[in-house]
Amino acid sequence: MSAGPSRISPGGETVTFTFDAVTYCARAGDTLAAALLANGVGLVARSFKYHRPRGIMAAGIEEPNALVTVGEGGRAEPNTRATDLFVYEGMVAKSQNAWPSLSLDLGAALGLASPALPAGFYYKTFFGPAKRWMRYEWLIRRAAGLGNAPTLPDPDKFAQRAAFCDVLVVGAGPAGIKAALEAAESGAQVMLVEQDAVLGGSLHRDPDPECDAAWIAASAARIAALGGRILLRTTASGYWDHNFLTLTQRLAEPGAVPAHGFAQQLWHLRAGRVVLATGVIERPIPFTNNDRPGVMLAGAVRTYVRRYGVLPGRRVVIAANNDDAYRTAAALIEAGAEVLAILDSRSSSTADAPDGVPVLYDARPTHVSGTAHRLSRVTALVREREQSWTADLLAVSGGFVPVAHLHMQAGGKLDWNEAAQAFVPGVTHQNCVTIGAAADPVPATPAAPAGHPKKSFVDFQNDVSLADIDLAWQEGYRSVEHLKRYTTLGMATDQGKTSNMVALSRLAERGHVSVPQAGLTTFRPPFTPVTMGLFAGAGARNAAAHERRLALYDLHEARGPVWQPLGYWFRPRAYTLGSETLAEAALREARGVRTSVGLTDVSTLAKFEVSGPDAAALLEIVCATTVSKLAAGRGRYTFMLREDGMVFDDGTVWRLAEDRYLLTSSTGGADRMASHLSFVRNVLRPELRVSVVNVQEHHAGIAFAGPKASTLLAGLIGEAPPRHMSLARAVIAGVPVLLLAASYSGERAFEIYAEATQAQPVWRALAAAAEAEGGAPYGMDAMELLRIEKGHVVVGGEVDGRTTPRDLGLDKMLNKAGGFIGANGLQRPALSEPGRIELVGLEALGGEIAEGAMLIGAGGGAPQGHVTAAGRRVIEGGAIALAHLAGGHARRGEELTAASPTRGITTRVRVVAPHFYDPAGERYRD
Amino acid sequence: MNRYSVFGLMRGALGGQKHWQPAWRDPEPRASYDVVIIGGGGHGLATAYYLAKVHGVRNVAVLEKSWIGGGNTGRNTTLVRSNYRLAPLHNLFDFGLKMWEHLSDELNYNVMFSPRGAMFLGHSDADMTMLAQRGDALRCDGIDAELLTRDEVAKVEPLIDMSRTARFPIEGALMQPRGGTARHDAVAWGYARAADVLGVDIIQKCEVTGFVRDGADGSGAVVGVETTRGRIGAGRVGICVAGHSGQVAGLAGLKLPIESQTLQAVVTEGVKPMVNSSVMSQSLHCYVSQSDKGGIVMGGDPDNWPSYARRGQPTVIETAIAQTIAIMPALSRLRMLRTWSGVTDMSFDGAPIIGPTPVRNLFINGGWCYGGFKATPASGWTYAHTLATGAAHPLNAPFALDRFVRGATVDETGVGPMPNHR
Amino acid sequence: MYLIDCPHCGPRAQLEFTYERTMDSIAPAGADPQEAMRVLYSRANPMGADDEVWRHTYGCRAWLVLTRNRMTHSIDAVRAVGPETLA
Amino acid sequence: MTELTITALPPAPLNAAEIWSNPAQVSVRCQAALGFALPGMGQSAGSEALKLLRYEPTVWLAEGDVAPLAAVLAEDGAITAIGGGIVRVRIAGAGWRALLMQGGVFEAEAAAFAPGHCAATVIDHVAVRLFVENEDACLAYVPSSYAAALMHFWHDVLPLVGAD
Repeated sequence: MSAGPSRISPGGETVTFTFDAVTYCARAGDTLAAALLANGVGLVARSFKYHRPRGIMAAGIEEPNALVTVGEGGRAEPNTRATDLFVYEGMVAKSQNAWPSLSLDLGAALGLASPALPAGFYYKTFFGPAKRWMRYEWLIRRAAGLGNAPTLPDPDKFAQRAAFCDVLVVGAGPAGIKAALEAAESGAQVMLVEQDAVLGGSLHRDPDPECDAAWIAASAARIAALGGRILLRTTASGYWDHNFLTLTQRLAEPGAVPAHGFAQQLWHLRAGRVVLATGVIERPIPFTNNDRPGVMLAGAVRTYVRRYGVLPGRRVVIAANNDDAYRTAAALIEAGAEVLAILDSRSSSTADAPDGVPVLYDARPTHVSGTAHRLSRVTALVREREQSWTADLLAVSGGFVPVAHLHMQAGGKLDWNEAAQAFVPGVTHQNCVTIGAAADPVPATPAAPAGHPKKSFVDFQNDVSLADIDLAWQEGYRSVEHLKRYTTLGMATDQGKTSNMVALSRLAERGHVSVPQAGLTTFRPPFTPVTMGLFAGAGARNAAAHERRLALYDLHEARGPVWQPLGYWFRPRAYTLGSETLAEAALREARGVRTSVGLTDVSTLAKFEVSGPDAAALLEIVCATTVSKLAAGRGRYTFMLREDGMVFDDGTVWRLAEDRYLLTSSTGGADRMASHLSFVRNVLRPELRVSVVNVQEHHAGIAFAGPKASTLLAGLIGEAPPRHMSLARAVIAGVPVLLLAASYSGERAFEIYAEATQAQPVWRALAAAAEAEGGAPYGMDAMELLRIEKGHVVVGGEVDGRTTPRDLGLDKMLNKAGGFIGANGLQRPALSEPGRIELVGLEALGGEIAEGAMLIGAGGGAPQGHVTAAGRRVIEGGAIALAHLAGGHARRGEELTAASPTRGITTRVRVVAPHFYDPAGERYRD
Repeated sequence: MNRYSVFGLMRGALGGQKHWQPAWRDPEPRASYDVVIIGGGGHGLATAYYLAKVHGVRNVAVLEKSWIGGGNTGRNTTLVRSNYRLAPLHNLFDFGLKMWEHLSDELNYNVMFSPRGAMFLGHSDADMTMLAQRGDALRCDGIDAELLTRDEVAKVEPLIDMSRTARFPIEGALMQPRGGTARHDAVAWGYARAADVLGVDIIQKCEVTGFVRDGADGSGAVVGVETTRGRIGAGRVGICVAGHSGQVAGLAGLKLPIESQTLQAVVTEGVKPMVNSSVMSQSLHCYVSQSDKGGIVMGGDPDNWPSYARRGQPTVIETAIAQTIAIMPALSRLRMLRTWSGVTDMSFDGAPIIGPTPVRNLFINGGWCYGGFKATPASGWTYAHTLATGAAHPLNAPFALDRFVRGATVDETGVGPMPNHR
Repeated sequence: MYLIDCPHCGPRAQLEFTYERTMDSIAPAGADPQEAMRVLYSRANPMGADDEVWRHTYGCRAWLVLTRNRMTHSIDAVRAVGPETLA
Repeated sequence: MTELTITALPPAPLNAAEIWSNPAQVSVRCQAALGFALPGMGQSAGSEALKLLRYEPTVWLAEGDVAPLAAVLAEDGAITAIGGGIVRVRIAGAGWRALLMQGGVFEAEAAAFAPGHCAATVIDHVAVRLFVENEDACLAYVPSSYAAALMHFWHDVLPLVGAD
């Protein structure tokens, strides 16, 4: 492999990479774009809509054309800008959106149809039924998109990290470095971030003897010595509220294998002050075929020559409306190229052209021609007369657009700078300032485009031409937002970085108004596209939701249960034995509880200790039942209402001591209940003398239930256990425990609470005692069977947030004195109108009842309710269920159909009371 | 007006497409209208269209303070479906879904309704039971819903992580085959063009700054609006301004059960097809689909505190993206191209508010939360009925403003009056 | 991501806080049921500043009242609510 | 990578001491009975037998023997045991501050977050309470159910500490 043919001083190529399976050499520090230019590769990509041949236009992140897919497998990154990708050994890059190959792309035939495919053509055709549109859409979807979709999971990780600084400087060009240095010297903690791989910015294009490489290095060292932090390959991509910024840092180049397994890091930065030294982006010029390989931005040409030692063309024409482009002529001459002419659209200029370079004023390019790979001819109107040159490069400069994206993301306004024909950062309410070229762009003079509008491209990637903008105007899409949406201008991966101002100028021209009157679009995060995995961080693997683990996890896991998610918790669903199915295991476990004894982990229940002289007063605001009359050592069922009167949680309340209560409520509502209690205590009733402490995780809880539970527990604690709804303290296996004689299953039962760190011996002792009597641990499915048969409601099932205490048959328990939250809401008239959804029981008249099935009346029609929980009589068998039914309380004995069309199950059912087992509660007595 | 057709485009190919006329006029406001609709989003424009088309009320103005379709119509994630659990909701939305199926022809404007299927993933047996319940409710009311097995889910979306060890493993899904996506801007533009043809005045850059009331103390019926382009008389006035409902109703002294919050959305760079349907998750709160241009469109929970600023909070999207990648890991290396926000009108039961206000001749259509786009045709149709007749349409009757103090809320998620808990 | 100046903890990131409701949604104690429901379901929802109840849920767990502008997102005042505390 | 160890410590007696009235007088009583006043927000105080950490305006986390504290609180507050639900994780080594910036939002790198100081925050979606033991070690009080997941996260991001 030889040195690149376009390299100014050959040699030094040490890195090899492939592009479309051809191996090339590059110099360390080359971008892919520089390396391809050095190797004489002109055609790099195809455009989105018409598949037009495209090369490299820019040298920075604004590049609209040269997009490639880099990397392989799960690391492949489609749509990567060749100008923002530093070549590494073994890099694999591929072109996109071309078939069968980049050179011979059959998609380019679409270009022939382009006269019939103007902006928004799809709104005007493809009518007929939706299914017909889907057939057209199938084709459109395959033609659209750029890179191939990835199919593999990402092998790399992404980190997210917080950071704080006094001063953030964005952009390490000369202005940014000076600002960072000054801030650091003044004692501020500084961060300087630069999206490039090196510091210096424009200095690599336009050297300054006072800011040479040594100065850059010394400045960086000084900033670091003063405690500052300098991050390269780091883009300030989002500027949010209160000076919070998201910085995206590449720890490895796209597609490369990262050293520590982390491909990128997202910085969540809070800055005291933000200094934006973000520079400018050069404006292209519209003319016929201005999108061809060989038409480049003048500043980019200078960058390739001076920074990368690559000469993108040897016979060059320069077209500009400003002085800056003259410097490109100088750089090209230095590098040995021939500059055929400078076409200056202005009528005069004071800029100095290098000796021998002709400057033609009032000159505008009209069209270029060449092959898909390179340019051969440039034609211009010079003082309204056509003139042509044989040239292989046209360097263009239509002026400069300040990079005001972050300023605008921050909520800042833009001001119009007439001299530069550009919007510059204006006022902002965040502590943010813009400096350098972005604040003070080079003057440039507007010039009317001279080419054919249809082939004069504005948004290169999306193939939006001047003609498309004109059509949108003609059809009334005149607001800039309508224009963008109608033509797709500015919607491509470059988000209009090179096209927005050109389009706005055209809009202003058509409307005979000034550019600021024509409008302005809003810049939103991110500044440049951000890898999704980075925004997900560690959450990409756990959906940003850690699993919560039970204190008794190891003991359950040893039994190999089927685990069941419940919120973020995982609880044993059933402890299947041998070849048992889940349903068989659940029924066996439930029968064990009905006939002998079982134990289950109830640790996840919400638990609060409420203590102090006003503890009962607080609880009587939160709970809709009476609490203060509860004797010490006793407990009772309770439920809580929202302000609108709907039941939102239930549980038990226990008087542990004279002024200390334990309140339990549902697992799923634990966080909500914690917040609710705190709100009531601190916001509504700050004067109460009460302490509320969340002890959900402090106690592990084990329910021990069944006809043998009381006897077995007596054996373990050496005394008679507390009677139903009483509590006692005891010791099991040497561990102090709190015994609450409560039953969810309908059997004589206890909830046994031990400090979670000491709960394992308690479980072991209870399990051993149970198993000696033929009992066993039971899981959530058995618990569900037991509670359905008993008719206990559950939050998320019967308690669905739309039911009142009366709907659930709980109204007799309401605190008659009122004063609880929800008492006002319950007074609303519609809550006592007939026909409300009410809780009932159902018995199947044969077959199974599908949980969730709709209840249909004898006469058919719309559903009148649904099955909230389906189970079976644990001992006798036979399908039963709890259900919501319109006017249900008055419909006992009625026969209905429980229909589940999605599962093909239809069952005849009879409405009964929602208590199938021991309705008198006799089994609670010893 | 030119009729849109493939022949028109062919003809234009020869003449540089110079024959197309403006899609809608740019009229000066008249002194008064029979009906003034405040808000030129999809809902307002659809209302105007159906007022003219169905009720023959053509002396109608749509007043838009900015440019039409620039609010939530142009900012949503374009999902269209009707698969709500509660009957008043699914009846209304399915009425709309049936209209979507013919909307392009109706408007002679391709709104690109693409019924590629709307799929709710279930991550546990409990999820699947809830989904079955929803599906059963739909099917019993004649609306399509199918339970999909794991294998069927994998067939529709091969890139979903089907491993049992996934943090939120896939147990199946509820699919509404008739659901899908549409082109949001086209809905506003299509209704605008069709309404314009029927004589409706669409007046952009016209902000309503107050109401003109009759009665000695100015507290009587609304008889017109004050605007930045002068006073405009009106027989009836319909508010239809989504996130700005509270502000506009406030001009008439009303306080609504609505809080405005920010909802963010995200789109990636375009790639070739990889997501075939609209995928939503029952346990997580993310949704994802792919646009015809190839961008993957995603969203999650709202920034659930009040804001009108259309400036989002980054960690909210970080969570939504994390959830989406956990479901579809191949999305990791795609790049987020753009984020944007809308101001959502979060009502206090999650359902819309359509109907009269306590002020005579003033009506409201709002509170669509983050789900209004798919209702556009149904919202317009029923609101037009209400504005034309002064009475509720059977489909919007359950959504009257007084339902909150009466206790007749339509609370799909059952979380009650705090929108940030939803 | 706001920076909220918690009276107890100092300036902290919004991620540690949760929004609960507006002050204008809380009926005075002793309001009659109809008035309480009217307050619950009526929000001024202004396009400017409003008083909002937030909680430093993942910090000191205290409740705060923020005066916050819904257009600019500037937080003009933060007030602690709750029982008397030790300085 | 810097040397950093992440260790779950054995369970400790942890209690929440909540004061609902007269906090200044309680502090005076505390000084008299235990030899130290109640610490202010984000501070700690204590003795060999009992350490008080203040994460909340009205609640002090008490680590150690709280028997004498009950008398100090008297009618102005109450003590509730919470130690079963908390895992103490010690992060030791020079890089602990950088590690705690990963997945976090709190400025653990601030010099003001000095030995003896404490702060409650959220790290990788988990509510944690931090206590600076000394310049080289920080203690994190983590909800037990999340402890395994959070320790896994810390080990995962360890290679990034010191990599900036």
